[in-house]
Amino acid sequence: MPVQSMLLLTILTEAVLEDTMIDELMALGAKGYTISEARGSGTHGVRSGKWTVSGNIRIEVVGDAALIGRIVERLQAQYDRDYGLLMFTTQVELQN
Amino acid sequence: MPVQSMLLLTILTEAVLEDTMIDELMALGAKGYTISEARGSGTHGVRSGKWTVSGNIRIEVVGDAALIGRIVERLQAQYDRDYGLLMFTTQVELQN
Amino acid sequence: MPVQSMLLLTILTEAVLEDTMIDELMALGAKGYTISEARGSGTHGVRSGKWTVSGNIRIEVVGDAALIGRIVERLQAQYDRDYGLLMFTTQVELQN
Amino acid sequence: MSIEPVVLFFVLGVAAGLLRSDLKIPGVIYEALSIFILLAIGLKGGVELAKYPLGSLIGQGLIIVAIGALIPLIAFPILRFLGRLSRADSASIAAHYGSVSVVTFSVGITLLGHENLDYEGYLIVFLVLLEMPALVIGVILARFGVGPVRWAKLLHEVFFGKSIYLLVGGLIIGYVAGPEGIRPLDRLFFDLFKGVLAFFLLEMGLVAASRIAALRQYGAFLAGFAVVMPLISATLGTVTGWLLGLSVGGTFLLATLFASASYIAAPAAMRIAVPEANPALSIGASLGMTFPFNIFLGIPIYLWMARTIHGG
Amino acid sequence: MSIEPVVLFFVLGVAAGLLRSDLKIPGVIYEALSIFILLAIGLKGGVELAKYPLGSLIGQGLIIVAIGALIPLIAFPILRFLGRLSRADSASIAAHYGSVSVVTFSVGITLLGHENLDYEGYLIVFLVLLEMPALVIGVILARFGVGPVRWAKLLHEVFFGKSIYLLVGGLIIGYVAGPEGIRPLDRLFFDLFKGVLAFFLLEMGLVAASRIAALRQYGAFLAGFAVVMPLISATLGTVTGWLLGLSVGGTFLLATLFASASYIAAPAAMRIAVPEANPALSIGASLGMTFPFNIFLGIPIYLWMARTIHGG
Amino acid sequence: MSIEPVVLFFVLGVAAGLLRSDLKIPGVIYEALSIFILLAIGLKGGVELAKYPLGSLIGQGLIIVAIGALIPLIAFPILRFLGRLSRADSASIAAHYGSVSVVTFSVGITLLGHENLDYEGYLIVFLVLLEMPALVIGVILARFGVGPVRWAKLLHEVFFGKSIYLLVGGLIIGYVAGPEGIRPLDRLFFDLFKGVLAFFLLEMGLVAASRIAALRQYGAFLAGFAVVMPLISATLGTVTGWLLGLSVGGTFLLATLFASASYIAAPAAMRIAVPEANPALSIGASLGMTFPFNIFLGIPIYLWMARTIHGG
Ligand SMILES: Nc1ncnc2c1ncn2[C@@H]1O[C@H](COP(=O)(O)O)[C@@H](O)[C@H]1O
Ligand SMILES: Nc1ncnc2c1ncn2[C@@H]1O[C@H](COP(=O)(O)O)[C@@H](O)[C@H]1O
Ligand SMILES: Nc1ncnc2c1ncn2[C@@H]1O[C@H](COP(=O)(O)O)[C@@H](O)[C@H]1O
Ligand code: NA
Ligand code: NA
Ligand code: NA
Repeated sequence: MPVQSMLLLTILTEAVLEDTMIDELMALGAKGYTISEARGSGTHGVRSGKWTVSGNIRIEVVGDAALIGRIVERLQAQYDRDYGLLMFTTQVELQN
Repeated sequence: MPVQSMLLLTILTEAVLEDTMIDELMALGAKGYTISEARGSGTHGVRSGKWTVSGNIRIEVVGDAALIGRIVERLQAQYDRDYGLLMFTTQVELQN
Repeated sequence: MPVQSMLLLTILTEAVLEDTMIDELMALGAKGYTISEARGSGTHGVRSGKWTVSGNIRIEVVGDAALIGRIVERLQAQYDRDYGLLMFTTQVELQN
Repeated sequence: MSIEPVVLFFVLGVAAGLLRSDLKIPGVIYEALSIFILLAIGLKGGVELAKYPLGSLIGQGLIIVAIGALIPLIAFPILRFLGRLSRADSASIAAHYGSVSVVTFSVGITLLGHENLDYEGYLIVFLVLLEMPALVIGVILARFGVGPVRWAKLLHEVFFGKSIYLLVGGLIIGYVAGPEGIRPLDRLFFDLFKGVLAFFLLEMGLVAASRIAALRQYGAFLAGFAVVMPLISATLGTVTGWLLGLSVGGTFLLATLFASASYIAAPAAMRIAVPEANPALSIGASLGMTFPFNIFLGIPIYLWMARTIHGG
Repeated sequence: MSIEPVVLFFVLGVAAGLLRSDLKIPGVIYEALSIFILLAIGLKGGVELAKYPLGSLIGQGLIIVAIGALIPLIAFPILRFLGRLSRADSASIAAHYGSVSVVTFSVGITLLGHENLDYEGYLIVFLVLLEMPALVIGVILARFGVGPVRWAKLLHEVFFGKSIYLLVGGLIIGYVAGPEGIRPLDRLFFDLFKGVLAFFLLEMGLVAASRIAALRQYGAFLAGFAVVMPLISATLGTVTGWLLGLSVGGTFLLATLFASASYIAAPAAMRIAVPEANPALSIGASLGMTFPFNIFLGIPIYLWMARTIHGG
Repeated sequence: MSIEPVVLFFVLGVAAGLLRSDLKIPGVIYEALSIFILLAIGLKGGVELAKYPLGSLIGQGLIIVAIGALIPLIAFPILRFLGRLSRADSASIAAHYGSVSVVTFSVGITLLGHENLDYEGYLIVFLVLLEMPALVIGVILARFGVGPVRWAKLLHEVFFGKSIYLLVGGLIIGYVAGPEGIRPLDRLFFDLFKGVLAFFLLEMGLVAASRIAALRQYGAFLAGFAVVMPLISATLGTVTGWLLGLSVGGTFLLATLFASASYIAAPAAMRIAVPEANPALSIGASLGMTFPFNIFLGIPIYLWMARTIHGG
């Protein structure tokens, strides 16, 4: 398979949203996702990860610009005001 | 040290392969690697991380294009058909 | 909000430095950070994560080039000689 | 009255947090301990429940739940009009105070053991029954004439959220298996209960310490509310228990249940149902203030209230 | 026969999974509990083993292992020719059913306690001996005339994989230390065993729920196999135990061992040795179907079989 | 003297590491177990302490701490001039050997139980008192005339680091609550202690196995030091205990404390305070060599020494 240029979207948000986010991603057409535990701090204050309600997750989705655009738009409209949320994209080369 | 352009290879695969993968990377000449726990979903179905057999790991290797190329080639030939595996590269600037 | 080009600094270092690093980042003006557990290997040997003293953490900071530059300079001067430390930056597009 | 040693572990945790000790209890251990506590309480309740005719409890149950549902309705106007908090925040905090805390309840039971007082074992069932209505009322208060509610998601979150699920699951297993069937599990679930509670309080202390700062930021009104509201609820509970003819121990437990504020089920449910409410406020008040108030001062006061109303 | 309360925890776990409760037992707790169970079983076996002359067990051991090795050889043609599964899948599933399940065995022991039946303590050794041969046979079946096998890696995986390693390690420590030396550890490893097993079954239920869907996808044949195969194996075990002169309890345990299917050691070993086999099939069948079948229906049936053949 | 079964778990762990078994105890479980052990030891010490007049212990305490402070001062010149290690490494290793190991101490207490020997319960206090001075001396040795010290950070790390914090916290709770108050917690903290210690030793074995390689790299000198130094310290402890009029058990425990080397508190403190020291050296020596030496050979030797000096 030739190397393919894609976008990697990294979403940092609250652990309590895990199920909701997966549903959103799948509904918007993501082919897959990867989740890992994180903790941190931002405009919504310190999220120490010391107990579930205060933990963050990192969600990563690889996809084309259209998919990533749809996801960003939807999540920003739906969650940005009320929840800790940071999203950024990187250019990646898919290798397999 | 001047900033150096390098590739960061991110490998998402099954936790059961951790030891095997480390052996492969070292044999191919990687100078280091970083591993963290993950869970996710892709063409091989949901990998919930609820027990070991269903957990994923994220392996990250920073290296030059030649090393990363060797690793991608080898892992794709050896594991791509039978295991959950996603690999992508990003351009990174080494800072130290 | 228009998409904004930023740098993502990834710091891989020893878990024992977590508090110290957070203090440094905040003092240098970071607006936020994200931390997750990791294990790995590099010039300072294998860090298996099997117990606290041998664990790594991944610290990620999104910021402009000036902030990231200050952080890199400070951490390199202060910790690079004595601690396991790897830092690299990626170009990212902030989405929210 | 001598001090219950388990609460000293809470102090140890708070002090560790304030002194910036590097002590931390890993999140997964916290989760494992809460699963343990919820299951153990449920099992105990189920075994006790089997001793009473179910039918005779239904009437009492309805009365207690109806009176418990008053608590968020009392709390909401205080927060909204006296405290001038936003509608969402008032509703969310009211829901936290209407719901209950398993750990506060456990400390209450522990005290009864210490004082050699009996209680009606089936009261554990109310731990389950009282957790939910306040959350539903909180959402109604937040949304009334304002916006849509994701009821399906909310009700699922409440009924199949892990705390209710494990309490009810434990209740059923305890009820079905009975004291004989549960005996081989006693060594884990009952003998170790108090030790695990001590561990858990250590962790709660660590978390509470990190909440106190958030609370300070919101000033005296919320801190005052966090002390006065449990006293109001406990009074309601004491009178209800006495009118229903509960024993001294039972009256005390009902007062403690009413006085306790949720910090496990409610925060998760409110984060989904009323996301525009600021969780720092509600968790700061319930965990940073009301929880320590209850285990140190409230619980002895509620016991005194129960004894007094029973003429002891 | 009354129901064993520990299996109710499995039901609780399955229901949580199917109802999409947010209950989850963190992965590391699952790992810690399995280390506990493996060590405890090993220690118990070692203490028992010390009571018997080792020499006299060798003959019996060889017979039991040889007959146990028949199980994957019976399962493979059924899967391959009746079920038309691929060679790799047939071999991998056969290996799962030839190998054994520690938790099923533990539920069997628990039932014997419940029924006040004795058993030959050294049977725990067969838990260790029966785990391995089927895995090796599975790989041979998969590779026969087809491709190369990474034997070194596979054998290492089998012998030093954590389940065999901890069982054997516990056996040796129990054997060396004897009942007296182990006594101070009893409070952790033996008194809490059943409670921990309950916790573990809760977790197994959660995992099994997520496997049932995968199984459904592969249709009736595999589901049927997952019920019939343990009955065949149990019959083999019952006859073997009876011919070898085991007690009723011992015969029952051997039948249970033969009937149980692996879902800890085998999946990890097969993922390395026969990666082209689909793990959803083998784990779906062994954990989603055979495991619950065994603990609810199989185990009572095997006890009835053991009693019947002994003329009870 | 028969072997203490708990140390067999250490052997099991080392073997698993060397044989590259996939056995691993998740990091968070390790953390939870160390919190348990530290709290349990502290509680036990506090309960014991309440039996003695505090005043009478102060004189003894000062003497023991002063003599304990000699250990890093003896170790430093040996490492620096005989071993030709760098100033930073010599100082860091000296600090590890001057400080103490909770697990080694626990194995010592376990042996006393095994041998039916009494000991002065308040000795647990010295576990706390002896942990700190050596760390401070180590930093002074490393920095003397060389560079600045982050004293504030270091002292905070030492006093509020989790090991001292939990030991002291447990001591205070045990002292305040007394034997009666602690009784409901006994089931968790005391009855399970030895079993948890076994688990912990399994984990230590796994970690130690990974350290042995690092040690080999630095040659014979350090390996020799790791065996001779504890013998020197134990002799110092035996004589001190005898002169202070401790019982045989107490003398033995003091010798064991002096002989033990830290591998929890010291590595974390030295990593912050003397970062240019190589942690592979100090942890390799203390955990890879001295710890197993102590639990297998040292502890029996120290018991023999205590009995001999008491004329037994
Ligand atoms: N500048 C940043 N760099 C890295 N991570 C960040 C940054 N800002 C926020 N985050 C992460 O995103 C989460 C939500 O951010 P916020 O919505 O700003 O509270 C935080 O808890 C952090 O984990
Ligand atoms: N589009 C994607 N975005 C992010 N992660 C993915 C994606 N696809 C697959 N993954 C990750 O890679 C693992 C293996 O992928 P697969 O081989 O497609 O099953 C999955 O379990 C996910 O953790
Ligand atoms: N080439 C590499 N690729 C990925 N991660 C690395 C690499 N080199 C070092 N690391 C990570 O950075 C940490 C510190 O590196 P070092 O200072 O080289 O020991 C290691 O423990 C790894 O987690
Ligand atoms: Na309440
Ligand atoms: Na079998
Ligand atoms: Na020492």
